[in-house]
Amino acid sequence: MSKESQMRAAINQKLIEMGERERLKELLRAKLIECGWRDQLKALCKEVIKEKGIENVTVEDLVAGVTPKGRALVPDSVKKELLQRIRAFLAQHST
Amino acid sequence: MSKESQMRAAINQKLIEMGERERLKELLRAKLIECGWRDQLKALCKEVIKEKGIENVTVEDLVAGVTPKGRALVPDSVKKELLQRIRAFLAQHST
Amino acid sequence: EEARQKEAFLEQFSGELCAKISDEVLRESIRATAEAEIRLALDEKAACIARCSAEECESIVEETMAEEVAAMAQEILEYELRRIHKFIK
Repeated sequence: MSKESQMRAAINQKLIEMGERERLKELLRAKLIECGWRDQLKALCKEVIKEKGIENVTVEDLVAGVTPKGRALVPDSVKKELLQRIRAFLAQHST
Repeated sequence: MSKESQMRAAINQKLIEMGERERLKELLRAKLIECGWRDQLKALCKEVIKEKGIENVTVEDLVAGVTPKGRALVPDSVKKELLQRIRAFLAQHST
Repeated sequence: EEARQKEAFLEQFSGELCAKISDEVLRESIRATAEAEIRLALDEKAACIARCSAEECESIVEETMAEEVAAMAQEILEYELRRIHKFIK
């Protein structure tokens, strides 16, 4: 395992152990609602269903169909805020 | 003040006044780089840091850890060249 | 005799000066190198933490988004199906 992989694993473990990873996910969910991402994605899902017909769409199809756009629609500002919070957490809990 | 002390003081003053002391130090610094001593020292430092972990090493620790090996690694040819240059200067200016 | 004494003195003085200058230069060089290597190691560690944090952030975004999309797709499909069944009835 490289030094970098070790550090990555250690960071991940610390975030999980202290419950911060779950808190970050909660924060992200809230931000995705707040910024309108959830509404945009819902509209996308409806569009796909309408286009293909409800009888021809499975959950998997729908997920595969909207995921790339969903990924692109996450605002940079939200990612930035999340990254800053991770950095602050690590700075506070570094050994 | 004994005659010898007077001579010492006079030579030391001349070495400084004529800039030769600083030139001798410069010469040694250049030789240490040229002969690879500096790179060896860097490698030694890296080894100690890797072994102990950067969070567990202070500059003082590192200096103490690498000094004996660092001193031993200076090639005799470099010391000899410095000595010869000192002798030549003294022969020329000790009258 | 005087010339011999002077020569002996110069020989001794040269050796002492050589040792003194070597000591000063080695001391300075070792400290400078140690300081530089510690700075470098600290910078490398900071850069590594920054990269790992960015990767962790990406992974959290990806994981959360995947969960959200899956839940949303399921919910919307179920809703639409219920709506159609109601309509047929």
